[in-house]
Amino acid sequence: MPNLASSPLLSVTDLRKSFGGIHALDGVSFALTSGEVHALVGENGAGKSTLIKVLSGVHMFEAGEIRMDGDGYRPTSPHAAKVAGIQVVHQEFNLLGDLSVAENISIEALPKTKFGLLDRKEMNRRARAALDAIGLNDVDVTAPVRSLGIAHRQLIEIARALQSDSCILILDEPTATLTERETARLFEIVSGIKAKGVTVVFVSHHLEEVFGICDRVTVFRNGKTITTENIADVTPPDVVRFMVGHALEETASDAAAPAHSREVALAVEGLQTTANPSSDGISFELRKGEILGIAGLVGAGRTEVLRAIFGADPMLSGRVLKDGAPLTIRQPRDAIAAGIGFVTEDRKDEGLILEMPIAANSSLVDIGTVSRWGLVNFAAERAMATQGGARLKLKYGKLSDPVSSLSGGNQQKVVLAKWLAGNPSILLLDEPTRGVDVGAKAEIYSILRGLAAQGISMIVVSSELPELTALTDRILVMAGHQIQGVLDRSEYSQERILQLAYGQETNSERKTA
Amino acid sequence: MSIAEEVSFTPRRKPVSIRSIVNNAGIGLALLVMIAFFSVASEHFLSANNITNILTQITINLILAVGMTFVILIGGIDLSVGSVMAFAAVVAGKAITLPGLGPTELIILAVLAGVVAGTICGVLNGVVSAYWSLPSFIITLGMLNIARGAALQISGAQTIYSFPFAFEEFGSLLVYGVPVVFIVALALVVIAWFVLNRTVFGRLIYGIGNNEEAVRLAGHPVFWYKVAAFSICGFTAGIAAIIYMARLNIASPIAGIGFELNAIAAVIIGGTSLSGGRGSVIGTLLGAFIIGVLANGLILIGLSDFMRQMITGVVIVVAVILDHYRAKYSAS
Amino acid sequence: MSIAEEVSFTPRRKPVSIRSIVNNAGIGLALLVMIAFFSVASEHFLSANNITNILTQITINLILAVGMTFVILIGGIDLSVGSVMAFAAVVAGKAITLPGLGPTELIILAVLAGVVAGTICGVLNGVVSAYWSLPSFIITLGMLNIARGAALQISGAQTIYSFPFAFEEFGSLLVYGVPVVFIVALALVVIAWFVLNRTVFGRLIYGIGNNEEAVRLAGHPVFWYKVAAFSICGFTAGIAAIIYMARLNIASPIAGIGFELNAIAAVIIGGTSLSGGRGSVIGTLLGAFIIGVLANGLILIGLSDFMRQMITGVVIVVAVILDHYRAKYSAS
Amino acid sequence: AAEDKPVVGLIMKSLANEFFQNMLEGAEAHAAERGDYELRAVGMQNETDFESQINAVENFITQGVDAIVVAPADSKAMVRPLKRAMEAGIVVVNFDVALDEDAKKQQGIDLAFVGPDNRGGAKLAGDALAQKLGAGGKVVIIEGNPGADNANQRRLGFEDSVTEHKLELLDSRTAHWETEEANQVFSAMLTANPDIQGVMAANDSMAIGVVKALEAAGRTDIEVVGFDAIPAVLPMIEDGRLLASVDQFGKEMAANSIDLALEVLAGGPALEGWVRTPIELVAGE
Ligand SMILES: Nc1ncnc2c1ncn2[C@@H]1O[C@H](COP(=O)(O)OP(=O)(O)OP(=O)(O)O)[C@@H](O)[C@H]1O
Ligand SMILES: Nc1ncnc2c1ncn2[C@@H]1O[C@H](COP(=O)(O)OP(=O)(O)OP(=O)(O)O)[C@@H](O)[C@H]1O
Ligand SMILES: [Mg+2]
Ligand SMILES: [Mg+2]
Repeated sequence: MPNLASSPLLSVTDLRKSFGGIHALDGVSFALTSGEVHALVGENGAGKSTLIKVLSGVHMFEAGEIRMDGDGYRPTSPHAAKVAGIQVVHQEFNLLGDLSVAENISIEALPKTKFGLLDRKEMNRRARAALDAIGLNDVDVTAPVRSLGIAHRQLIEIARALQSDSCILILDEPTATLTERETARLFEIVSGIKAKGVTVVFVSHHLEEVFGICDRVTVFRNGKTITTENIADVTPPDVVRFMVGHALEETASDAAAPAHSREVALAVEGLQTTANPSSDGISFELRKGEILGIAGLVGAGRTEVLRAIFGADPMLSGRVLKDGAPLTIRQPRDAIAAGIGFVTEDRKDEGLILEMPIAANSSLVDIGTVSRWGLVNFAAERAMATQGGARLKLKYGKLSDPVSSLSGGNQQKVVLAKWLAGNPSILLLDEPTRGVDVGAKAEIYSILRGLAAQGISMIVVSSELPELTALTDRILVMAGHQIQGVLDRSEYSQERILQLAYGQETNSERKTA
Repeated sequence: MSIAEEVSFTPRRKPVSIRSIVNNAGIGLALLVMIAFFSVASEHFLSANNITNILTQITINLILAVGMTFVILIGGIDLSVGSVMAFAAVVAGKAITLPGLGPTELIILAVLAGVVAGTICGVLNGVVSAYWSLPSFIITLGMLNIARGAALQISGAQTIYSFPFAFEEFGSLLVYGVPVVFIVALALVVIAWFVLNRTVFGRLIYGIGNNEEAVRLAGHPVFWYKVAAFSICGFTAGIAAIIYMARLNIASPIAGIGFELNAIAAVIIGGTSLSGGRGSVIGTLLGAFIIGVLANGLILIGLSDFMRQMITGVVIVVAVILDHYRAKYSAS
Repeated sequence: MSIAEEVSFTPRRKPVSIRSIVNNAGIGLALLVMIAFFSVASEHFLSANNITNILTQITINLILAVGMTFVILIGGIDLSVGSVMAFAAVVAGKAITLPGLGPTELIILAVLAGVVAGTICGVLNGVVSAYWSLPSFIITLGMLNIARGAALQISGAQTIYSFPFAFEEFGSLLVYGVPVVFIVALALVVIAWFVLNRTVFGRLIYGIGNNEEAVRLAGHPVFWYKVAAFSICGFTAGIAAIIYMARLNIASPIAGIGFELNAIAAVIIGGTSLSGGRGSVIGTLLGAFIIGVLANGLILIGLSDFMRQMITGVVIVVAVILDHYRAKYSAS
Repeated sequence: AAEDKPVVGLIMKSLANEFFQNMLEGAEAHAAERGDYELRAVGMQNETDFESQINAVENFITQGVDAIVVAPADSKAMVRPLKRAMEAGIVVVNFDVALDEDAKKQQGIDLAFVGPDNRGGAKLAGDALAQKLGAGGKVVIIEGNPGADNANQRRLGFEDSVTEHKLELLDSRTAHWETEEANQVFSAMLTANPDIQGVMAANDSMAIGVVKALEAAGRTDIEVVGFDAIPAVLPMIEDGRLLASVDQFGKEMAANSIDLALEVLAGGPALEGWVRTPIELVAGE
């Protein structure tokens, strides 16, 4: 425990910041002490990321005061914040897709030779070391970032932030896309740098993580800080109560009995993807009304499978049968016509049209039902968006606001709303609750379960084991682009799943041998 | 909906309709400044005759720019419109000078021929660039050469002339001082506005310009939408060809050189983003006016040609800078 | 590193170095096909003289395209290079025909004057577009008019001629059959390649084209990098002006019309993405060769002017389609 | 300031072209000298920008000028707007390039032409080349912008002299009036036809490009003729790199046309037919 009595390293008093009429920060006060790990929690749109952007010089604040080491602090640019010793991993990625992993990691201070030229060797060496440190030994540092999956990108962002020495490291939902393995590794690193006296600010919607590594927690609600507590003094339900203003009713997480029928809704046979033609092919069945989870470590190939089924990427071989009849899916359109929906993992690049209004995004898939003769019926569209938003507790200003003005978690809800509007009979969900807060997550689970009860089948890819165990009827574990095993609900256990997820090496060796 | 009820935000901005009007009117400020200036600087500027002139003079650029707006909104560009216009004009010119037909048939035939010729070029642009996902800049640069070569080849590099009287008349017809050809252009603007703002097609045009992948994953046939955008641009080039012929009474294979830059300029001055997804055809209308008023006004105040060219450059730049500040202040 | 040791993945793709070479050589396939075709179709094509001709003729386009590569890599575009080249040529022409100085002084003065004039235009393009974050398409379109007007104004629309003998000689000097002016262009390519790939500046140019915001968040002065890219483009336009003068022995205010499209085409045919962040100056070199070889070869095989123009368009399109397939197969 | 002085609107082609720039300077000097009329001159953006000439006519009608003196960019497109100007009571004089006879007939107007004979001028240059080479000489033509009237006229003029002097025409290509393009195009033509003996370039800018290509190829045995006699080629004519060029006296042409227009304005008789202006072959001694 750090000495909480010592004078604060950074203190924020009654900070205010608004976007147009929205008060994103409406009186935020908290303090950071040297060498602590400080959690910021709050519902989606509570203002956490906005505070971080103010601290890191992305946004200017309107009122209030920030003091750092006792002096006034008002960063006018990201550069100024860096000079002051604040390093940030933002919630939305800031990577350069066509540049190499190494270049991305060193982008802030690319190493130079004594002639002032780029020192590639040194750059690659540093990147290698940085990646090894966070456990990414399988990534080639000279590969372009564009070719990596979303979790890898997140880790690269973290590796980049760890490059320069800082006195405050802010991590905005770094674990949202990570699996246990990476999360554990990240926490080891956090403890390491904490030991060196660096203060870490940590944002997460996973309270177990907060309780696992943080010393103190500050709770946000509606742009205000409600309280700052020592972790030792509170319990997770307390924190949730602070967040939502009332106790969260216990949603029946384990109540879900496998109510699905034996009827097979979707069968995948010998599926090989173009990204990994060397695999033996994936085969599995999805029953009517079943929620099938897919677990695996980062890069296990889960996203690939969903994309191939949906026709987002071409399938190399294999077939997909729906209700016993083979489907020809060449493009997403065919899949949608067959009643399949796909919630993609990367909302920024694949899910949303950021510049367009919330309403237009919610109706993007099912625009047919809110239009006639090719003309958009705006009233119907608004109704659809209002309904979808209400169902998912979307927090927004107006339906005509661009989606980019929403907080990260609320953007994710729009992606969900878009696919739910289409009433698919099969729904593929890739990290469906990425960045969604506890309350809304429970809400989403109950919605999904409700859909399953109506006979809709789902495949959920998630890096959160609790999510999979709470939500699914069966879990399929993948590693190295292969299915390692299938677990029924009765067989669920963290150890078992991880064992299969890690078991890739022995298994594949056995197979190729 | 406990949370939603608890939290009530004051609206962050003015209602969209007004905001979008302000945004559309964006460059309007620069236009107003220009009009005010020229009205003072030249007694002739606001004369009825001169206004008629200006309207006639922006017509062709406006028509091309309307089609160009679609292409730029999906994040493409069409460098071929000038050549395609010449090609369509030559085709229509060949049709309208066919022997042995009555004037009405000839006119109908020519209009059809010109519009079809233009549209086919647009379809080709669209299919090739969308099918192979190639940069439309290069594909339409290819078409620029192909269409121009074809226009010269078909016409034997000769200007085609001597059209039916009614057709030639049409080009200079006025209705209460407003040229009929301008009314045609304005009708295209209105139709384009309607299509872009009220139809599913228009919505997805914007969507593709913003995030093509998201639209594709939402199950829409992005390929066909892109082809459609280029086809519309080819179609308007065909219409422009007909208007050109009616107005100049010739079909010249070397017409329209450099028109693409003017059309693109109108679209971009009008606030449409060259990277797609953002903009409006009302902005395009204003952009075309800026260019037209500037060209007309600078001649009226008697600047020398070279000064005029320099000032044109400066004013275009100043106009977008002005628009930048307007957008900034209207946002806050 | 217990966990890390447990898991070892096989690398997903071939090593980057080879892949990037293949990518750079991309359009090379199309170039080889073209060269093979013309060698068979015309006995003269591979003659030493003709190769010298081709090298001479792609020089100016190549020089402009090298600067353009920087601008396009940051996601911009520079439409003004042709006009800026003419402006720089006129300025240099005025300088080199000053009375009362010796030839060496005159030449040095002219080279400096031309290069500075070009660079100033580039700096202006960069500052205005980066400071107000305005679309460079419009800003440089403005500069296109400004520089052309200025060139005409300064020269009184007269061609400037009669330069020092040594300067005129330089333009047609050969070293083992290779034009010295081409060597200059090649040197620029090498320097640009080096800057883009081996310096921090170069990597950030790519970075800005990829994600400007991310580079800004990483604390880099994006504004100045952008200004630098446009300045480099202006600088190369200045160099191109000097080469133009040395080669043709005149400084014409109407030189360079339409050169911007050729330069942009070379860059894009060379595989650089118009939206920035991806591409290489080696590609630009190949793109310039494609355009130059095509222009030369089609005349040699005796096509008529109009057919030639059409075929040029078709070949440009086919070349990028070919490149598309090459990229696809080399990736898998 | 616009008292009772008559206003003359002068419409030229692109002033970026030296020929028209000189013409403008001549006209301005003339206006200053006479002092009894007001000159308003406009050019156009580029040679194919026909519409801007029509716009200029419309603008002049709006401004109520007394006379329009016009060098049409297209001999057919300009007929109708000029007819409208005449109907508005404006005195119209056509110079430099003649309006198309058919088109005039069709619109029912009769308009005189003041100007040189482009075709005849080109033939002069061609004849000079033919004389040098003798019958059977192998020549090529570098044309102006295809589709442009003066380019057509000049090509026809060259072809006239090819036929008349029994030259052998190897190739004929456009270089769009441009030096750089002429240089490139001709270099390739020379490679393809190494036995070329003479070149006819439709303007001097292109002739310069041709001369440079010859120098680069080290050929001194090929004769070149140009057109326009711009100052930049005079040294070339002197030292024999260029055989000849043709001077159309553009400087005086506009001024003379304005004089004629003012005469009609002052009540003189309407102009008729073709008022020829001089052309002259400029050749080395
Ligand atoms: N650029 C912006 N323009 C307009 N509104 C914005 C902008 N950025 C944030 N907001 C609004 O400010 C509020 C706070 O957002 P913020 O991103 O800080 O939430 P958060 O606590 O980080 O949520 P999450 O957990 O979902 O990431 C939200 O209502 C959001 O819509
Ligand atoms: N578009 C792509 N191009 C090339 N490689 C890709 C692409 N998408 C993913 N990969 C790579 O394929 C492998 C499998 O990725 P996939 O996204 O399917 O894994 P995942 O299990 O969903 O993990 P996560 O999404 O958490 O990264 C990873 O190594 C990833 O980097
Ligand atoms: Mg956030
Ligand atoms: Mg994934």
